[in-house]
Amino acid sequence: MSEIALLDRRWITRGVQRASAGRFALWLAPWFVLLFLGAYAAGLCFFYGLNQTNMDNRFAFGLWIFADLSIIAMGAGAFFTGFLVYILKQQDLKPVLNSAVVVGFICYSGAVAVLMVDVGQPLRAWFTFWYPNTHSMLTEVTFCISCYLLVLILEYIPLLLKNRQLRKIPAFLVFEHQFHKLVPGLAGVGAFLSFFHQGSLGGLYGVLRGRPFAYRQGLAIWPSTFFLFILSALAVGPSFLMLVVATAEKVTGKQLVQNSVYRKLGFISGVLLALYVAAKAIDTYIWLNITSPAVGFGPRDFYSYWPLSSLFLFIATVPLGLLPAILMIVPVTARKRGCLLCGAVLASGGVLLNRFVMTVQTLALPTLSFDSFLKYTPSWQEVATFGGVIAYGVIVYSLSYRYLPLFAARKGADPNASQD
Amino acid sequence: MSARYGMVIDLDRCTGCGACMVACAAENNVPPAHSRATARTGITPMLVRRLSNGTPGADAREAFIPITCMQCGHETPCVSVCPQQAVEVDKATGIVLQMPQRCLGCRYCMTACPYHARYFNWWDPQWPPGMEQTLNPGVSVRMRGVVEKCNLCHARYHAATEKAAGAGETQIDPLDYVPACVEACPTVAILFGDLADPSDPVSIAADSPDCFRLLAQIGTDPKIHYKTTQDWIRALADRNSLRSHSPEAQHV
Amino acid sequence: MTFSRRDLFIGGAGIAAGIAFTPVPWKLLGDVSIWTQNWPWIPQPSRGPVESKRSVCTLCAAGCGIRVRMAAGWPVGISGVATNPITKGALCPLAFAAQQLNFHPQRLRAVRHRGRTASWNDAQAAFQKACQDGPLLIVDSRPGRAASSILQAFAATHSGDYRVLLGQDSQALAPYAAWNGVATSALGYDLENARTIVSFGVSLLDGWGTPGRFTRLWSEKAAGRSDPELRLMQIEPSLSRTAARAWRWTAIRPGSDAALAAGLAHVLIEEHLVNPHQLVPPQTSLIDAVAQTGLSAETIRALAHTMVQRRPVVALACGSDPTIAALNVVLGAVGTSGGVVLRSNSRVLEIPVEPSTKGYSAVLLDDTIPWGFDPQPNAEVFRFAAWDGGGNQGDWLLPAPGFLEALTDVPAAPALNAETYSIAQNLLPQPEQVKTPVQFLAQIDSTLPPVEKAIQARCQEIFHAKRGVVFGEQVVAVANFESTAKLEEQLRNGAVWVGEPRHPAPWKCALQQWPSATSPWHSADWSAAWDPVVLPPLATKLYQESDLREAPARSNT
Amino acid sequence: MRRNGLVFLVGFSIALIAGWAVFPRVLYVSRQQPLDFFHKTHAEKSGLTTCDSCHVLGSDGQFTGIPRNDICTACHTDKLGTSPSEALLVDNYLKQSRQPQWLIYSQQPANVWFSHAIHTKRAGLSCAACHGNYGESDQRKIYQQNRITGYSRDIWGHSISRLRRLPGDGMKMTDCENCHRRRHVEVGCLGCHQ
Repeated sequence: MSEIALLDRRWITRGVQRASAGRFALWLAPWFVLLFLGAYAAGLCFFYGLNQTNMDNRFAFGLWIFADLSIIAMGAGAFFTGFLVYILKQQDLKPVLNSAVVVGFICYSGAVAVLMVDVGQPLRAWFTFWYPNTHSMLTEVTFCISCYLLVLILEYIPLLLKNRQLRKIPAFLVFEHQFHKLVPGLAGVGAFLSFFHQGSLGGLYGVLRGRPFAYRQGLAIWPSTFFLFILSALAVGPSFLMLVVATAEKVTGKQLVQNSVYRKLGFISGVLLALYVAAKAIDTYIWLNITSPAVGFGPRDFYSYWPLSSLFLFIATVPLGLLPAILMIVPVTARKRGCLLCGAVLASGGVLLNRFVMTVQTLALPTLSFDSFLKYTPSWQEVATFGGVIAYGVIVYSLSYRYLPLFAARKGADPNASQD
Repeated sequence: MSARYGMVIDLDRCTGCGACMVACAAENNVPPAHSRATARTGITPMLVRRLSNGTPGADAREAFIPITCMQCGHETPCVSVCPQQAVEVDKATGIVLQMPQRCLGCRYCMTACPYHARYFNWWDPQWPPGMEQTLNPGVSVRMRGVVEKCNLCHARYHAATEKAAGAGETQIDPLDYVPACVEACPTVAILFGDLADPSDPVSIAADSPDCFRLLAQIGTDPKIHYKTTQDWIRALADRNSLRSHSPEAQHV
Repeated sequence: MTFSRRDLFIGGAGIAAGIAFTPVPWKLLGDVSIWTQNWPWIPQPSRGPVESKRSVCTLCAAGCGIRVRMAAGWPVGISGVATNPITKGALCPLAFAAQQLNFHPQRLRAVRHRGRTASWNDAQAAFQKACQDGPLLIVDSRPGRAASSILQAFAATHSGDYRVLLGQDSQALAPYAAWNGVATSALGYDLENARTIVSFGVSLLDGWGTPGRFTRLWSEKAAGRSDPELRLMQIEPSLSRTAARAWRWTAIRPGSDAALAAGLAHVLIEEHLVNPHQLVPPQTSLIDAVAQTGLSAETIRALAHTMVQRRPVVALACGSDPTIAALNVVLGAVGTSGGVVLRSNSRVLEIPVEPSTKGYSAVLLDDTIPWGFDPQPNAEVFRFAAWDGGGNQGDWLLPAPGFLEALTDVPAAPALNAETYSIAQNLLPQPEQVKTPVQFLAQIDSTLPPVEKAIQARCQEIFHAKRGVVFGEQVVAVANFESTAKLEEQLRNGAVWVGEPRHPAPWKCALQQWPSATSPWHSADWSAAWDPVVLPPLATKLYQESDLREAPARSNT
Repeated sequence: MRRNGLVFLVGFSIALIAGWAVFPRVLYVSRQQPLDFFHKTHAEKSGLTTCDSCHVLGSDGQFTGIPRNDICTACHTDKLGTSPSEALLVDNYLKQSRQPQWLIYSQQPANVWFSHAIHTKRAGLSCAACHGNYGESDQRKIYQQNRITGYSRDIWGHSISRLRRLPGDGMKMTDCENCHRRRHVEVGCLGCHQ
């Protein structure tokens, strides 16, 4: 036991306090259980096929696509923070940059993993690269996500190499040093790629001419949801990053970044969210009054079903849109950590709700006039796979926090806090 | 000259017997249902659905509507979304075809289709022992994890083409190319032909004011036309006709 | 020279880099994808020459013309024959997947005795013993075939009885046969010339009679029209498929058909809507009909008026209810064009089987479709069936040929307005361990002729009578055939002989008294005992993978 | 540093050799035809010089492919020569009405629809255009089967790199597409898949 503890000790960054190996193992244990359960469920899907899910011909997309869209929106903090730090030179956000990279890496790799379970023939998924249909939003998504995942891996590698033991290998040290020079470039490429596929994820639904609930007219070749998704992802990225760091602080009982960082993240998030709500309102107006009537659909067709009624539209705009924006912008509330985090939670919830509406409600609503409203409940295999990805995220973040200098750049944070 | 194959389905003649569904499945080597399959996980490239006027008692009316791929000719929703070109509109025939061997099973096309005419193979196809000998040699069997749909019995189109080539002809004989559902209909409710040929009976029938297309306003130019003289059926099925549609009138 | 860990690292990197320049990763990536396209556990169609054969479906008594596509010797597709004068190319939904039936999991492949596998020798010995113990009963569910005559002959020479099992469609004609002393099989409905059809719950558009016969007629003359040439008036408690598509649907209380028929007869006679005749009107009054059916007197009156607006009018019944037959007598629809007609001169009276089989010690059932049967406990029951489905009670279950596996002839379908004759070829070899009843009996009595001979004799009769027309690839009158052999060859290749349409002298109806609803024929109604037939597996499309039909009471798959 | 480069190169070369020389041998498994059959012998001894003497294209456009027994029996009513293969054919197959289970070099998967009628009659292609000179075979040709896909090696072509190929070597989809492109034939997926 002590040997393991000693080994563990040797990998932890010099000069920082971390919880004992036992406590850390105890913390990880339930997450590993969840991860294995998820892996088992995914294995069932690979082995027996997607009949293990509760999806069907009408609900061809289910929990997993909702999860993908949400996870990726949440991971937007990675590219956005990189963009702010390296391109817009907002150096004061640097303390959360590493965290942002890890969160981004987790979100993207998790999303790709879920996507691989979600497709019926994962062994043929590479056909998209060999025979790409350039008109498909999904092609755009696939290309951008895989490229951006590559970028995130490249961004994650230097962070990995900062580990105490790995630094001992001179080649790695040199590599890391050289590689660092590339990072701003990578951040730029990442921002570009990420920008595109956040948008194309929105476009995924916006182009669905056959689904008037999702269909939007657009600018150039992209439907308006393309831009709305970018904006909402930009808005929620910092909020979610803030929540991750705050959770890490809560769990470890240490102050990891200064309040000013929170304020800044909150302000950015709030402003973008306000912008998003305004844009979404205009978009909804145009959609309900021009786009959908043109194809013979009206608000009645979309909002007369309980529970996914117009209430959702209201919730998504006001309590989960305007309210968090105000909370995070207005100095009186933004100064209070509680209000700020509350705003971040609400903002994240709003984007989750938006993704839910776009994915699930779109499929639940009938298109044929003699059809009925559909219901779908995910099977345990779907939930477990989703849970597995969350567990994977927690585990990777925890390990990164423990063994990598995630918050090395922090100044003024208390170095003597004792807990993990 | 390229053809635009399409249909006119007379809803007044459809008795909902389901012969088209069985004939379609037999022709296209669609497997019998897995024991856990339901109406929403089965494979029915031709699916007859009920229309009901929702009135109880003696005023109740029922009709049936065969739903198959509408072979959209313009901005075909499923073609543009497929990430790996597994769906295309055939230039020679206008058939919207699905290549299950190319498909990766992402099901994006299924969400794109407003008619729900695409089906996912949730299970590996299975037949009782020996029954695989009765499979149609003109159609390959799909594996689990891929999407399939009506290809307008392309095997019959192949056979007709081959026959024409064997006889030294360049054009197929229209009598040689009749999809299984059309052939099976005991009330001759389905008319099939080339909509690009103005003299074809199907083109003439499609011009009737009694004809409409499902969700025509979406603008995908579906090639399956429906015909009815019954006002309640028209009002229920056709969004264009009267705005009498109400979400309460549900499919029973 | 020593290898360090670093060498291992760098060498490994070299291998990794090198592999990328070989076909290995790329070919494997491609081949694995191709593997997913050809998974060995996914069956694929066998290859072989494809040919098209014509035959006749023997799944039910309708005898529809079918075109069978054969690939590598197996049937792979079934379609209707457009030139068939009866079905005009239509088939029922089940026929389109009938090629699957021979491989149905419930296919009988061995003799079974009370649930245990036995041999044909055992069955034969048991049959001979049972025949010695007492009289024999042979029940024929498809009377009128060549095989039927052989069975009849066997029964006659072995001091047994030969009885037939009437299908639902024939049962409805039984009252007329009884009143007029003609064979049920000699009667039919002349729907082709009717202008109003009053159907008492008959599933005219959903499986009644010969598929295609009424559906095509309705499609041509009635579908979708507000004032159709052929008026279909459906009287039925629930909105069935036929009711949904009928010109008029009248919902009555379940079981009140007889009362409504009587009520209608009252109105027709009282209001002089029909020609006067000797038939005494029903004892019951219109009030009784109102009370039982739940319809108002006005509705019944209106119904009666509408019925006779367009003549000829004929009423159709589901079972052997004599009141509806009597209504036809009132309507003058018996023995006239567009009504109940005599389609042949046959005076051979088939004796329907009674549900209880008293006094027999051996019962032989020739039935390819399962049905329930409740024999006397002391009788030894020998039942021929291709599939072990539904009510297969019986001491001996004897495997019969399945779909397309036996040569048989097909007499006119019940309720048809003309005589027909066709031959179903055995396109598939008869499997081992499978026997027809005639083959079974021939081992006991070697004097029995084979079915081929009996069919030949039938063809000879048709040839010599010089009546009717043969619908094959061409339509040829029998008189133009050179020989019996040519005629038989045509028929064996899927042609149908159709007797000339007859216009017999209108037969006087012997019925004087309005019959009571509780007639003896009701007891012979087997329909309640019918279990779901063994369905082709693809029938799941109809009841499991869609909401088109109710699932069968018992799952057979 | 030089040593590093050398070690890298060694690793690189090992991979190249394994990938190019060993891998194809492992990937394919050789299978035996039920009988030896030589086209050349038949052409010389029986004068069956054209392909359609035995590989018949029916009037309905159906191509029979490898002849079934009835075509063989037209000549081989009994043993005509002394070859053990012929004796095997007559005794084990023709007399027992068993079809030899030939392994077809150009066998396409079930999802491919190929019409000989269209290619030979309409387009006027010679058999050798796709099948190469196999019609002149005078020695045993080994049937090699891909272990993963189950395809005949002739589909991919003999050369693993697919760089140097003779006509009739390689029957992959790209080969069909290339030929169609050269001849300006435009067919969609439906044209060749079923």
